[in-house]
Amino acid sequence: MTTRFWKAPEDLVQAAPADEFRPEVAAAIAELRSAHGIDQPACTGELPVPGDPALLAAVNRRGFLQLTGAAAVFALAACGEKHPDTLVPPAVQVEGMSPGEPLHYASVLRAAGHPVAVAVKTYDGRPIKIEGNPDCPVGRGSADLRTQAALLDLYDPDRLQHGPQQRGADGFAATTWAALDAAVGAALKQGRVGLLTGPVDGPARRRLVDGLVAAAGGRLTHAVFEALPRTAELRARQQAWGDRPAAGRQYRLDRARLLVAFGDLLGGGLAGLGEQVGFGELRRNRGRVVVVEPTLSQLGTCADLRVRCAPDRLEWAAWGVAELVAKALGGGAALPPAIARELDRVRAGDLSAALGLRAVDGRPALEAVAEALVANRRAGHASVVCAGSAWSPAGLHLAVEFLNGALGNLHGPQATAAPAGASAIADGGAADDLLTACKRGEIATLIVAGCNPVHGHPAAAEALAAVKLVVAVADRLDETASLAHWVAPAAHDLESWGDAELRAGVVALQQPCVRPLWDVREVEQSLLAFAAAAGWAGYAQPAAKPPAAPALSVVSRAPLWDAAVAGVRSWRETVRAAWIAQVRPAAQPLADDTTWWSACLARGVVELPAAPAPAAAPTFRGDAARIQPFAASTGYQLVLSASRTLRDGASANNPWLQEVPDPVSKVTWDNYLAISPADAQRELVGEGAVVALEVAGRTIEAPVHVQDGQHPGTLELFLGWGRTRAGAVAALDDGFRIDAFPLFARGAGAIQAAAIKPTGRTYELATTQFHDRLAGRPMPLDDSMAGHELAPKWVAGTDGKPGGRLSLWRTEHAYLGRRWGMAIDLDACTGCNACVVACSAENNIPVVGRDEVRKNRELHWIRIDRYYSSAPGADQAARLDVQVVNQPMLCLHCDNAPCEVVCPANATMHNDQGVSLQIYNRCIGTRYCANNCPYKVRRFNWYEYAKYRAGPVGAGAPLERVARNLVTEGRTTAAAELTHAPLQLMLNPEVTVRSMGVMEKCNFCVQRLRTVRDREHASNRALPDGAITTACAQTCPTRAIVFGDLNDPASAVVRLGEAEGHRAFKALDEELNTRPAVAYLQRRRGGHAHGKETHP
Amino acid sequence: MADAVRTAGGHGYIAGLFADEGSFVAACRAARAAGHTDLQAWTPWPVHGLEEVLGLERSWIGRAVFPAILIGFVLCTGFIYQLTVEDWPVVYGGKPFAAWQLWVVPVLETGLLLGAVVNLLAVFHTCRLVPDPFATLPDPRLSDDRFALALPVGGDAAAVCAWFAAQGAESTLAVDGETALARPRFADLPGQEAPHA
Amino acid sequence: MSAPREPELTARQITDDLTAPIFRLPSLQWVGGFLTAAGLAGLFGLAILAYCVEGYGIFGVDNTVNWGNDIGSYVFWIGIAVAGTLVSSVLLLFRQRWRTGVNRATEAMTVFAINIAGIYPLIHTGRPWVDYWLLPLPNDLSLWEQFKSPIVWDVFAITGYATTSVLFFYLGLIPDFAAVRDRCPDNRFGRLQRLLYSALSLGWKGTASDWRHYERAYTQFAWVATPLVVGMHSTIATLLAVSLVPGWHASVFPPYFVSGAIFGGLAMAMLLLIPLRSAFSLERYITIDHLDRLAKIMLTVGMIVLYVYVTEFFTAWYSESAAEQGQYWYRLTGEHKAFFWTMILCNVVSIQLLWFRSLRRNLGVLLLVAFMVNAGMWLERYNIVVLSLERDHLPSKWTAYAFTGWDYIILSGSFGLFFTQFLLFCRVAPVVSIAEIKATLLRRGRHGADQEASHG
Amino acid sequence: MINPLHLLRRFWFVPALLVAAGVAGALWFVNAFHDRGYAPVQPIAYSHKQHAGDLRIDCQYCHFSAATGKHAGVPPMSVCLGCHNHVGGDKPEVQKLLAIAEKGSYEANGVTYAGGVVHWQRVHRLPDHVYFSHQWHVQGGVACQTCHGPVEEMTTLRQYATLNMGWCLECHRRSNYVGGPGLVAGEPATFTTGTADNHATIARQERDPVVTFLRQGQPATAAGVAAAAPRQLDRLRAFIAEKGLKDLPQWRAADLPETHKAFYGESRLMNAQTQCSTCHQ
Repeated sequence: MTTRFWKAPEDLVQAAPADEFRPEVAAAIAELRSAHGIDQPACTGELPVPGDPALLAAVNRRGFLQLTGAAAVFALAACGEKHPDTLVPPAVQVEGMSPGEPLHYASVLRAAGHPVAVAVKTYDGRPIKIEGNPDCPVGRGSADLRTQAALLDLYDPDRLQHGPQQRGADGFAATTWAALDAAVGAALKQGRVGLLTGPVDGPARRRLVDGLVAAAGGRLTHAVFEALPRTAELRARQQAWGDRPAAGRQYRLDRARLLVAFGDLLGGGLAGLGEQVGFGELRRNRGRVVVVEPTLSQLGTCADLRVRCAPDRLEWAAWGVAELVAKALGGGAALPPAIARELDRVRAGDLSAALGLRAVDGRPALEAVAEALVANRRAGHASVVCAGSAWSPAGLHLAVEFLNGALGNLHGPQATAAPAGASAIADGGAADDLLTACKRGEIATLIVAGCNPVHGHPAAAEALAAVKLVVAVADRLDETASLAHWVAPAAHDLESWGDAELRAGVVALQQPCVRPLWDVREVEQSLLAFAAAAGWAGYAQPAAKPPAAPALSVVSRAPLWDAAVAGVRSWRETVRAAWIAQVRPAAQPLADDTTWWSACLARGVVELPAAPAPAAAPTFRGDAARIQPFAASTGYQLVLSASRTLRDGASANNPWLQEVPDPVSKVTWDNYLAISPADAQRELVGEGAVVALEVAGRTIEAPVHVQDGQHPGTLELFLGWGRTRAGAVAALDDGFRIDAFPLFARGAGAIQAAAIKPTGRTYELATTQFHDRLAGRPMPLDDSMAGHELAPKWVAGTDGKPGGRLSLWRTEHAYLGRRWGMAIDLDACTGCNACVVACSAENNIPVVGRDEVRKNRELHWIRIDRYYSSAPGADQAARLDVQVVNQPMLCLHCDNAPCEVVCPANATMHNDQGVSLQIYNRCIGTRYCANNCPYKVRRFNWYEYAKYRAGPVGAGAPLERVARNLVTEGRTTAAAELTHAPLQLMLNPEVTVRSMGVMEKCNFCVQRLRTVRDREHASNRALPDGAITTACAQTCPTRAIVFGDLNDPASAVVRLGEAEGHRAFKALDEELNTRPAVAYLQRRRGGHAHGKETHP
Repeated sequence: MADAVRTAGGHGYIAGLFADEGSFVAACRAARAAGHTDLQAWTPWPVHGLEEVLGLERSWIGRAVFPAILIGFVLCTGFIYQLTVEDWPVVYGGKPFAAWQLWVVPVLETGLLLGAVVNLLAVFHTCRLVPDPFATLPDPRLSDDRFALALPVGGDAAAVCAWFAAQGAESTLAVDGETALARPRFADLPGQEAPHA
Repeated sequence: MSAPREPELTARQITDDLTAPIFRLPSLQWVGGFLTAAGLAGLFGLAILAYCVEGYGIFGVDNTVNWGNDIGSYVFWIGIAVAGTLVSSVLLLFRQRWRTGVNRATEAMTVFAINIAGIYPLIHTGRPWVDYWLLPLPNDLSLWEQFKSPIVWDVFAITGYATTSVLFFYLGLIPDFAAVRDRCPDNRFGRLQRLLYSALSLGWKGTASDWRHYERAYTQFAWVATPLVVGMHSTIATLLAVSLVPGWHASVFPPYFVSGAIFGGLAMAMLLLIPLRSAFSLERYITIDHLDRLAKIMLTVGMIVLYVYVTEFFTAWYSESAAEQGQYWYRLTGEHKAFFWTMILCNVVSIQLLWFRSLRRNLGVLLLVAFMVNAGMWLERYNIVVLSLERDHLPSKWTAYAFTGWDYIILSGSFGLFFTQFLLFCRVAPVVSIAEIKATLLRRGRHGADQEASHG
Repeated sequence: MINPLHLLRRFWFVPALLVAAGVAGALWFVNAFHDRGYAPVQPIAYSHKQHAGDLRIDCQYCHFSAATGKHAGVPPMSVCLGCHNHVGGDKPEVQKLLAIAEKGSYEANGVTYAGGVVHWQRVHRLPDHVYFSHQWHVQGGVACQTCHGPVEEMTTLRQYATLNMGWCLECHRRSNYVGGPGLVAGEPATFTTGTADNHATIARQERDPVVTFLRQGQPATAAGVAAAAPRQLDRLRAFIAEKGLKDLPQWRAADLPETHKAFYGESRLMNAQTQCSTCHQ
C-alpha cells in the first residue's frame, strides 16, 4: 500500500474508509483542517449510506463546508451548526448513578438564620435545587425563602476562590493551608484566646466547642455572635421565671387557635420555618390572628384584627391586655404592683384611648384583644402570645411572658411556647463582653468563625484592631475578614459536614452534596486544624501518605486540603463519633453503627424523645421589674426591623434575594424609609422622595415609601441592606447605601426618636406592583366583598357543562388521562415569596436587575399581588387602617386560554393533561399572548438575560451591556468562563434556557410532570398523589398552594375543593369565561370584615 | 375576432393621423360604414364608446376574475383544513380543530388576491405586454395628442391616402401589418419620409 | 366659480405639464427634502439593526404594555394605505370622474404606506430572523402557522392587499410610461430614459382593442380592490378586537378602523396634494374642487369616527363591566389623559372647520386640518393600543408606558422612508395619470350631453 | 439592438434552467442543515464494525443505561479495560487505550485531556431545547439501528439519520394509533407515545368509548378486529352518534396499519395528537 499524502481537499474526498486511520492520514487531515481554521478534529467524507443517494455526490454537509472553506461564513449563518463537544465517560461506573437521573441528598442549610432540614436535588453531581426534607417534623417538606436562595450562594463568583489569604503590606496574598495552620497554632499556644462563632446547635458542634474550651485549659472564651441579638427576650424571661434560659422560644402555632402578636412574628425577626408551617396549620384549624403593631408587617397583612399602636406604647398595650386577662381569668396571676401603679397613673379613663388606639367595632381595642384571648382560653383552646422581634423592649417581653403564663401556654403537653432546644442560642451579652475584652487587649488571638461581627456590631472594628492576631474563617472577604490577619476560606453548607438541632428533640445531619467548588475547608475542620496545630490533646492524628490522585476542587481544579494528609482529626469522623456516642443511644439503635449511620444520612432527621414541658405552672416573679415611666412621646419614632427578604444581610450578595419583592412594599433591590400616609401628607413628601433622616446625631439620606397601614408618627428602616463588602451584586446600587446597623446599637436602639427633612431630590424605587387597590374589579378575594356570587360548585370536571356557559364553540376537549389543577388558599398565604425563589431555581429564571424591574420587566413566573382594602368612610386618610389580601398569581392554565388562540407561530398550546405549554424554541416574540392574558402572567426576554448569569443586567446602558456581554464570551477556556460565571453550573438541565426575544411563563413545572409520566411508564403503577408536585406547591411553608390531578377524586386538591368549595372562586372566570385550572379559596375575615372597599 | 383576421392578413397598412377626437371618431364610423372590417386604431387616451364604433365585443377579462376568486376560496379552505384537522390536530384555547369560523379572513384575502392576479395576467396576455425596451409606436405623438386609424393597403395606396385626406386626416403613414403593433420598417415603402423624431 | 382660465387646454399642453418634472433637473427643495427623508430612512434601518443585536428591550415596551409604538404606527400606516384605494376604486365604481386628478398621487401614497406597514409586523417581533415562520412555507419541522391567530390573518391581509394595490397602481401607470417614453429628448440621458420607460411601459401601444381590455381590467381591479381594502382593514381591526383587553374587544372596531383609516388617509393625501400641486404647478389638474370634494368626504368620515368615539364610551358605560368602565374612565381622567384630549381636539374639533365652503377652499385651512387629523389619527391608534393595555383587568400589573430614544428614532424613520419613496415617485412617474386626465378634461366638443358640468 | 423577444424565443431554455436550478437549490438548502453523515475522528479509532459486527457484542453491553435512563451513556473505561487488559494488546489503538488508562492523561491536537479517560467526540447531538429519552424508545421495541443506522457495519461511527424534527415526527405519527401492531389481549390497546402512558393508557382505555366498544367483553385481537370490520363500522358510527360523542380523540386514518384500515376508515377516528410536551420542556 503506497503511502499517499493528501495535499488538496479533493484527495480527502476519495479517501477509502479503511485508509483513514493510518497516522500520516490523520496528520494530513489535521494539517488540512488547521489550514481551514477549524479547530475541532477533522471530519471525513463517508461514502453515502447504501440505497440513500445523497443529493451532493459522496460529500456530506461538513465535508462540503470544508472544501469550500466557507466555514467561517456559514458558522455565522448556520445557527443549527453542531458545536463540537466531547463525551467524557466516568473511569469506573458509580453504583446507582445513571447519567441524567437526579439524586436527592438529605442535609441541613443555615441560610435562614436558623437550621432547616432540606433534601438537595443534584444532577450529575451538581446541586441544582433545594427542597424541604419530607421526613422533617418541623418543615414537613417545605423550605422558606432564604433556604431556597442558599443554592445561589454556593455558586457565587464572589466567594474566596484561591485558598487561604494572609494580609500583607498591600492587601491580601494567597498562602498555603500549612502556613496558616502553623501561624495560628503557634499563636494559640499562649495568651487568652477568643472564639466568636454563630449559633452552636447540634450534638457534634456543641461537643466540638465544649471540647475546644476544655482543651485550651480555660484560656479560650467562646461567645455566640448574632447580628439580631435576643438579649432583651432572654433577660425578660430570666426576670419573669427566675431560671437562666439557654435558648429562645419556638412557638407551636399548630397547637393554637389564636395568635396575638405585639409586632411582626413572621417577618425577618423571630420566626423560623416551624412558625410558618404552624401558621398554615393555625389557619386550617380556623384559628384567628390578632396583631398590635406600629407598622404594616408581614403578619399584619394576614391579621384578622389589626390594631395600630405607637412603637413605644406597644409595651403598655401589652400590660393593658395582661391586666384585663388577669382580671377576667382570676386565679393566682396578678400584675406586678409597680406596673399596676403605672397603669393607674396613665389611665385617666380608658387605657386604650390613653394609648391612642382606634376603637374596634365601637369597643376599646385592648378590651377586644383581651376578650378574644379569654374566650379562646374558656373554649379550652391554646393560644400563642408573642412579641414582634427578639430585640423589642424588655418590658414587652415581660408582659408577653406574663400573658403566656396566665393563659397556660407554657406548660402541659400542648405547650405552644416551648423552649427551642438545649443549646440553640446563647445570650447576646457574652459576645459584647468578649469584644470589650478584646478592646482592652486581654485577648491575644481572636478566631471569628462563621459570623460577621464588624457588620452587625458597632464596636467590633476597634476591638479587632486591638487584637494581636485575628483569624477569620469566612467564605468571602467580608467586613470582618478584611480586618483579619489570616483568612481561612470556609465551605458553603452544601459542601460541608455538620449537624443541627431544629427543635427540642429533633436533630438533623448535614452532609455535603458536592465536592467543594474552590480550595476551601469546612469551618469546623479549620477549628480542628488550629487545635491540632496548637498541639491540644486529641486533635492530631498520624499524617497519612498523600493519595496518587488528590481530590480536585470542582471549578478551580486545585488540589483540596486533606485532613488525613495534614495529620488533623477529620471533622466527618468527629460528627460520626459524636452522633454514635450521643444520639444513637437516645434514638432506636439499628443493627450496628455503620448501618445506623447510613440510615441517618439517608433520612437526614432523627427525632429524640423530647424532654416533657414543665407540668406545673411556673409562678410569675416579675415583681421586681424595673419599668421606665410612661412618657408621651413627641416627634417621629424610628423602628428598625430586620429586612423581610435579606433578614440580617448575611446573603446580601444573592441576586435572587435582592430582586424578590418585599412581601409588603413590593420594593426590590433597595432599602427605603417607610412613612405613614398621614405624615407623608403633612410633610408634603411623595413616593420616592429623598429625605434626610436625623437619628441620634447621625444623618442618613433615604428614599421614602409611603406605606399604607402605618401608624402616624412612626418611621421604619430595615437592617441587612447597604453592605459594602458582600460582593459585586450587593454593591450594585444607584448611590443609596443605607446600612441601618450603625443606628441599631445591638438592640438598644430598636426604637429611637428621629426627625426627617425633605431634600427635594427623588429616587425611583424599583417596585414590582404599582397599584395596590382592586379598583372595583370582580375578584371576590375575601368573604366580605359582597355582590360577587362565587363559582356555583367548584369540583374538578363539572365546573362548566357546555350548556352551562355561553360559548360560540360547542366542543369540549375531554381530558381522558390526568388533568392537572391547583388550589391556592388565600387565607394561608403570608406572601413570604418562597415560591417565587423556588420557581426561579427550578426553571432557570434569570435575574434582571434594578433598571429592568423599574421598567416592569422582572421575569418571575409567579408573583404575589397584595391588595389593600379599607372600610368605606374610614377616617380621613383611608390608607391608615387597611385590610390586605396576598394573592399568588401564576399562569392559571385556562381551558379557553386567550393566549393560545392568538399565538401566530404555534408556540403555545394545550396538551392532553390540561397544561398550557410554552414552546420556547418556536416563539418568535410577537408578544400578543402577553397582551391577551388578562392575568398578565407572561414574561418576555427583552434582552439576553440568561447570558448575564454572573449578575444582573444592572445599570449598564445598552452598549455597555453589549461590551460586558462580549467580555464574558471573550474568555475562551471553559474554566475561565466558570470562574467568572460558575452560575452556569446551577442551571436545571431539564429546562430549556431561554434566549433573547422569547416569551416564557409558568408551565406547571412540565419537566416534573414528565417525570410522573416516565415513572408510571416504568413501574406501570399510578404514582401516589403529591409524590411529584410543582416547585411552588412543594416549598410553600403554609401549604397555601396545593397541586394535583383533578381527574383523581382521591387527590388533595379535589378533596380540598370539596371541603372548601363554598369559598372557592376562579379569577375573572365569570367575566371572561377563561375556565382556569387554578382556583382560589377566599380569605376568611372572621367577623371583622367591612363592606365594599373604596375606589383608589 | 377582428384582431385575429387583421394580423393574419399579412401585408401593409396605411394609417391616417387625426388631430382631434371628433374627426377621428367620424372617420372610424365612416370606415365601418364603408364596409371595412380590418381596422386598427391608436388613441392616446381611452375614447368612450370606440368599441361599438369599431365593432369590437366587450373584453373577456370581466368573466375571468370571479371564477378565479371562487377557486381561491376553495383552495385556501382546503389548505387550512388539511393542516389544522388532518395533518396535526392541536388544541388551542379550547377551540375545536375545525374552527372554520376563524378561517374566514385568510380565505377571503386569498380569494381576492387570486382574482387580482388573474386580472392582471389577463391584461398582460391580451395586450401582449412584455418588457420591451425598444417598443415604439408608428408615430410618437400617438401617445400624446394624435389619433390614428389604419386601413389595409388593398393594392391602391394612393386611394386610401386620398380617402384619409377627405376625412380630415392631418397626414398618412405606412404601417407594417405583420408587426403593426411593433416597429414599422420604413425602408421598403415608397415615397414616405421618415417620421419626425 | 374658480379663477379665470389660462390659455385653452390641449392634450400636448397636458402632457408637457405632467411630464415636465421627469425631464427637469430636481429643484433645490426636492433635493433637500429627499436627503432628509433618506437620512431618516437610514435611521429606521439603524433602529432595526440595533434591536436585533441588543434586544427588543431598547424600546419602551414592558411586560404589561407589550405593544406601543410598534403596533400603533403599524395601524397608522395601514390606515393611510386605505385612502388611496378608496379614491381610485370606490370613486371609480361610483363614476366620479373628478377622481382622475387625485387618484395617481393617492394610489402612490397607498403603495408606499403599505410598504412600511408590511415591514412593521416583521420588525415588532422579538426574533425577526425567524419571522418566515409566519408564512405558510413547507419546512422539515412539519409545523405551520396557527390559522386561528389574528396575526396570521394580518399576514394574509397585508400580503393580499399590498400585492393588489401595487398591481393596480402599476396597471394605471403603464399608459403614462408609454406617453413619457415617446416624449424622451434625444440626448444621451434621454436615450437612457427612453430605454427605461419603454421597458416599464411593457411595450404599450394604445390600440383600441388594448384600451378596451385595459378599461375592463381597470374596472375589475376596482371591483376586487374595494372588498379587499375593507376586508383588510377590518382584519387589522380584528387584531385588536379579537382579544380580551378592555378597550380593544369591541365589535365596533372593524367599521371604526375602516372609517378612521379613510379619514386619516385622506388627511395624509391632502398633506401630499397641496404642496405637490404648487411645487409642480398642477393647479389646473388638481383643482380646488378636488380638494373641496376630498374635504367633504373627510368631513363625512370624520363625523362617523366621532360617532364611534361616542358609541365606545356609551357601550363601556352601559356594559356595567368594571374593566371597561375603568379603562374609559382612565382615558378621560387618567394620568395620560393629555393623549386622549389632544386626539379629540385634532380629530373632532378641527374638522368642524370643513363645514364652511370658504374654509374648505382655503389651502391654509386645509393644510392645518389635514396635519391635525394626521396627528390625531396616530394618537388615536396610540390611545387604543397603549392606554387600553395600561389599565387591563388586574390592577396589580398596571404600568405607565413611555417612549425611549429608539422609539422616537424608529417612528421618525418610518416617516422618512415614506417621504423618500414619495419624492422619488414624483421624479419617476407623472403625478397625475395623463391618459385619464385627458379623457376627462378634453371630453368637450363631442358628446355634448355628458359635458361634465361640475368639472368646468 | 437585439430585441429581447427574439432572444427569448430562441433561448427560452436558459431562464427555464435557471428557475429549475433555483428550485433545486432551495430544496437542498431547506434540507441541508442537518448533520447526517457527521463522523468526527475519535481520539481512539474504535470500530463498531469490529466489536458489534464481527464479534457481535450486544449494544447494551457497553451502552447499558439506554434501557433505563435518558442517556444511553458512553462505556466507562472499566468496561473497555475489562476485555482489553487481556485481549488485543498488539493492536496500536488498544495500546493507545492502555497508555491513556495508565498515564492518566493524553495529548490530542494540542489539548491535554486529563482524568485518565478517553474524551470521545460526540457524534449525535440534539439541540438543547429537545428532551429525548432512550428509555422509552428502547423499551418500546425500537431497534438501535432505526435511528443510528447500521452501526454494526460502520468502521467510523457516523450519524445515519438527520435527527431533525420532521424525521422524528414521521415515526411518532405512524406509531401513534389504537390497536398497534402487536395488539394482544390484556396488553394496552394503544401503543401511543407522546399522548398516553402505561398507567394513563389503561385509565384511558376505561374511559375511551371507542376501545370500550371494541372490547365488548371479548379480547381485542388484530385478527378479530379486522374480521369484524365491515359490520362493526356502521354500529360504531351509530354508537358515536347516539352518545353524541363530539370530541372523540382525533384519529388519523393515514397512520393505520393495514389490519385496521378497514375498520377505522373514518379519518376522524385516529388519534395523532402528538403533544409538544413530549419533547419540549
